[in-house]
Amino acid sequence: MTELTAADLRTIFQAIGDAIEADKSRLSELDGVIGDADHGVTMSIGFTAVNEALAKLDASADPTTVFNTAAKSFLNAVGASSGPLYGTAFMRAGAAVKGKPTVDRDALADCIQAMAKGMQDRGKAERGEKTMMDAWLPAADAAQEAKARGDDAVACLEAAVAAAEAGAEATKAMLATKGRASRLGERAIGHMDPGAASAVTILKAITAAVRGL
Amino acid sequence: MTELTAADLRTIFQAIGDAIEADKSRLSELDGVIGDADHGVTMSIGFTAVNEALAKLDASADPTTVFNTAAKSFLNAVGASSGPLYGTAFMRAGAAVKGKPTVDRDALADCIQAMAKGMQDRGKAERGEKTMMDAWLPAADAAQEAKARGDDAVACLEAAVAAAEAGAEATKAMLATKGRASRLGERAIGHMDPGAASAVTILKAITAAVRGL
Amino acid sequence: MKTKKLINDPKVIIEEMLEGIVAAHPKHVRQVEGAPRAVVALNGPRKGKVGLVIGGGSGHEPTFVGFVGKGLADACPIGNVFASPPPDPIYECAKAASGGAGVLFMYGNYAGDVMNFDMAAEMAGMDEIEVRTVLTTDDIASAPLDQKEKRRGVAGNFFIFKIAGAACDTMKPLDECERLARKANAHTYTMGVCLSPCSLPQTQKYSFELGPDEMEIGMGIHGEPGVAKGPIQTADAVTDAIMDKILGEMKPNKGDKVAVLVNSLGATPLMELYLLNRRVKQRLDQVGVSIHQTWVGNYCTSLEMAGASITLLHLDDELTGLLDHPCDCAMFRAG
Amino acid sequence: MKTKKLINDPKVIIEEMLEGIVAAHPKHVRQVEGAPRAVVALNGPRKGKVGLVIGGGSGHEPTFVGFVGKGLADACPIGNVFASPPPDPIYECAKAASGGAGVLFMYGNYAGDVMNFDMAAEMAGMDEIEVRTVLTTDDIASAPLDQKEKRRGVAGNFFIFKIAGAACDTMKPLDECERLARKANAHTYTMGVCLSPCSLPQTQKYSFELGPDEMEIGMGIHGEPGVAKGPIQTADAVTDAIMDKILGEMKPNKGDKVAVLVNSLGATPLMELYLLNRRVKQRLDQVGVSIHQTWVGNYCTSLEMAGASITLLHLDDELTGLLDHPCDCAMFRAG
Ligand SMILES: Nc1ncnc2c1ncn2[C@@H]1O[C@H](COP(=O)(O)OP(=O)(O)O)[C@@H](O)[C@H]1O
Ligand SMILES: Nc1ncnc2c1ncn2[C@@H]1O[C@H](COP(=O)(O)OP(=O)(O)O)[C@@H](O)[C@H]1O
Ligand SMILES: [Mg+2]
Ligand SMILES: [Mg+2]
Ligand SMILES: [Mg+2]
Ligand SMILES: [Mg+2]
Repeated sequence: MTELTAADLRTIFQAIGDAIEADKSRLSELDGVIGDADHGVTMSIGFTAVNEALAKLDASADPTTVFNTAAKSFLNAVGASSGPLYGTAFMRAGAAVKGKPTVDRDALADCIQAMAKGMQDRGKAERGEKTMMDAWLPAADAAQEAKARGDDAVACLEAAVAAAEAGAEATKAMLATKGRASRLGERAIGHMDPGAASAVTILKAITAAVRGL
Repeated sequence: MTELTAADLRTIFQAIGDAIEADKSRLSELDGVIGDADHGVTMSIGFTAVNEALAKLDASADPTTVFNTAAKSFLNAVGASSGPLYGTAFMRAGAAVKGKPTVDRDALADCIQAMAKGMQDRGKAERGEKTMMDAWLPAADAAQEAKARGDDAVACLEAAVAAAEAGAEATKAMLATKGRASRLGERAIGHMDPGAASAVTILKAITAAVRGL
Repeated sequence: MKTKKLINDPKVIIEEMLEGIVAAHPKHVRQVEGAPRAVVALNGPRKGKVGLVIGGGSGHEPTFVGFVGKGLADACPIGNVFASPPPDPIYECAKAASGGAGVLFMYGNYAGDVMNFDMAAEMAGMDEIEVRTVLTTDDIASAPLDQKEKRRGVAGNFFIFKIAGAACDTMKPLDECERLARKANAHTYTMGVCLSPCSLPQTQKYSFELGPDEMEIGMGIHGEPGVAKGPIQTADAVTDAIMDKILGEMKPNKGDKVAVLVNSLGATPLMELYLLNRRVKQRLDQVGVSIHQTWVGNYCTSLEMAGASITLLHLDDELTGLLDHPCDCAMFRAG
Repeated sequence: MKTKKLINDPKVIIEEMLEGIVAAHPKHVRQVEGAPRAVVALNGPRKGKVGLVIGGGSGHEPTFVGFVGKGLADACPIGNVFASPPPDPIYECAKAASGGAGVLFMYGNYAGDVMNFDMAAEMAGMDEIEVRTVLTTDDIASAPLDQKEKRRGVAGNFFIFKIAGAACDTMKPLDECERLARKANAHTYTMGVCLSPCSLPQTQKYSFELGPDEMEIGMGIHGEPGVAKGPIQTADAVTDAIMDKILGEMKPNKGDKVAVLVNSLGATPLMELYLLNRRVKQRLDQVGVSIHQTWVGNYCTSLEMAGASITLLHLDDELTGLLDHPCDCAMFRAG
């Protein structure tokens, strides 16, 4: 892959949707332990809506339009916590590639960073609060570092995945201070945050899709 | 035993109560299959009330008073189908021994017949309708026949038990036309009627108690 | 494995429940002095009014006791769980409800209830209280049409009692109240399905068994088996099966009006009931029948049973007027 | 093993439920044209009145949508099961509820709801609709007293929305409506227990596990774990545990008045709720607190979860007047 076209982005969203679909039981079960058991359901509803909306989109749509369409359809299909977080994330990704006909390696890493930043602006969670930020923030940093090292797109994404996985794993040991699990105190310890888990699923799906392009 | 005193009748009611208590899960389970699963509960409530009321009764009370007290306390504690049926049965037993200070062999067989007749007057069920009548009516007849043969009290009761057991067993093959099970049609077939089952339990308890006096 | 319940000693569960009911609804109901199992409406019984006594076993709340109040029932004897009340509290209710114009006994058609209420009616008769009895038989799954008088009374009680209560509250004479109660019963059609069983407080065991994918069609409200067991179906298919049966008997004409009750047997949540109601409306639209009013919720339950029933009341002007008559009960208000 | 539900395609369950709701309550609610997830009171919004928008995830019925109607909420955006509605229907509700005097957003304090309602408030702001937000935080089990602002909103919503709705309906200005809503929230205390879990229509699997003899104390209304798991206790012991905690925080004086809500989380029947209410009354009698009014039933549910919650609203004259103000909603009436 050299540059991702808008069509490639659609392929990636499709890959994310498929991955979430395959993973949704596990995600809901993780949410059942410390939350309300719907995270897999919610993510599945969201990406189904995204891919339906993208399917209706004009073939000439640019990357920003793809991201904005994803943002709106995810948000409106989902609500919940994930809706505003991913809605904002995709909106910011769209802004990050504004005016560009394609997404190159640098822009890809920047997209990931913009997404993480958007989520954080929306949800106000810091690292260590046992949320999806514990996957997305390290992932964004790792992608930036890989980019700075001169890694190619796939390597950037692989670095992001590895960081997200470590971050998600680390949520097990955390007390929650944001989201539903924040009232659990000690009882949340030992369980992975479902939002961090789905972040890993998404990043892995992106990586595999980009690798395959 | 030659003649049953009022005190003996109380002992017998206690024995019935104990036997029902031991059997109540099975009776409720039988009722669960073709009715509303409460027959054991109801019989247990009834005989508990009876024995509580008898415990409060004056020591000089005669057999009729014992039966009437049992009738009222059973009826008022229970309601349901069993309440009016056993309430009427005990009332008729009381009438059958009216004025007598003790219950002899003949009177005992007559009591059982009066009970069965009272139940039938109250519930209007014929033999073959899959109710407790399918145990009580043959039992009453058997006791009368044994009495006519000159059997002693225990032998009369044993004949009643054997007839009730056969009658209860026979309810398995019957369609129900009275009571809750009457809407079941073919689905009632194969299952023993709980009221017939408890009739056997009661008659067995009476027999054992009289044997031990 | 014991079923889970928030209870104390099951021996006194009815007494404790009544204490909780009176504590919650002191402006609506009271217990008769010396007869705590007889519950009376504070603003119901009055001189010259036919008294309405409804009742039956406990475990169906808000049926029966919840429908005691001005404009509906005057008094309600309370039975044990799934057991008819005995004659004494019924008799106490008859006395409390009597305004000298006679008393109507209304209850579901079950052998136990018939025996106990009949005994109480005899007792009341000795006090010169004229008692008429109207049995409810709305469960169309419980016997074929040609044996209508053998059917059980289930959730349709709600409509039938409501109409009778309005007839009594508007000071109609006993004959007329009886006629209207019978008419309401004849115009009411219910059928239900059960998804999972209830358990009695005394046993804390499931009263019957249903396979993991099974439902029971035509279930009674005491856990009595229904018409048949079958695999669980969709909300639409279940509603269609029920509506086919109801409409087949009711035979409404285009332009007719009905009232609808979509009732939870206990554990089935409103979300599912509204799915059923959606399909009820579609089916009624298809045959050109209009809906006068709809009630959705827990009206006649079987403890924690999962499942639902659908009731249609086939209205005419007379019944509509009575249905719209206001009432203000312990657990229900209308108008 | 799949849990049993009367549903059709879970993908459209919310749309179908809304169709059923509007079919049942056409005199109370309608869906906004082009925005079916925005439900509006037919007789609610009007010129010069502060609009009240309440909302949240589905699955808690009658909360939230059932409380839409004259005298209570003007509009309600509908979320997926246990998921905040997205900003669009909230924004549609703000517009529909707006009478030019500002709009109050009220909902339970959950991260997702806060994000979505805040986004909608921004959108409404661009239309010059002044929006104020009052979060409900009545679940005293969900965070310690010194972190009151972190607590969840649960069944006490019912009282808090009722008070706010009355404030709006009596044409008070936005500042005053907001003040009263906050006051109602500050005076409302809820705690619940769960006996068995619910399941989502999409998963048909139990959302969490509870042992055969276990209950969860302080359960959230979405199946979020509570304070602790423990062995099932009697109705009295459970009520005492809850009342100890509530009274400990509320610190009522002798002669104070409260309103009581004993709420089923879904599958727990009225019989059990009234047992709890009996003990609530005994406890209040002991401390000389009188009960102004009691509600018992399914007011804020978690699908088919078994369990119950107890809510006390600590009344003063101002709150009492508003609580008594009549309302006429899709699934609830008072006054
Ligand atoms: N303020 C927040 N910032 C970032 N992530 C959050 C925040 N609040 C919750 N989350 C994430 O949302 C996830 C739950 O999402 P989901 O189950 O879809 O929504 P809901 O909590 O509304 O049911 C949590 O596991 C957590 O990772
Ligand atoms: N009309 C009747 N005559 C005689 N026995 C009857 C009649 N109706 C019902 N029964 C008996 O009552 C039994 C059920 O009693 P029980 O469970 O205590 O009452 P309920 O049916 O009110 O729950 C049935 O098994 C049957 O034997
Ligand atoms: Mg969740
Ligand atoms: Mg029975
Ligand atoms: Mg019974
Ligand atoms: Mg959720």
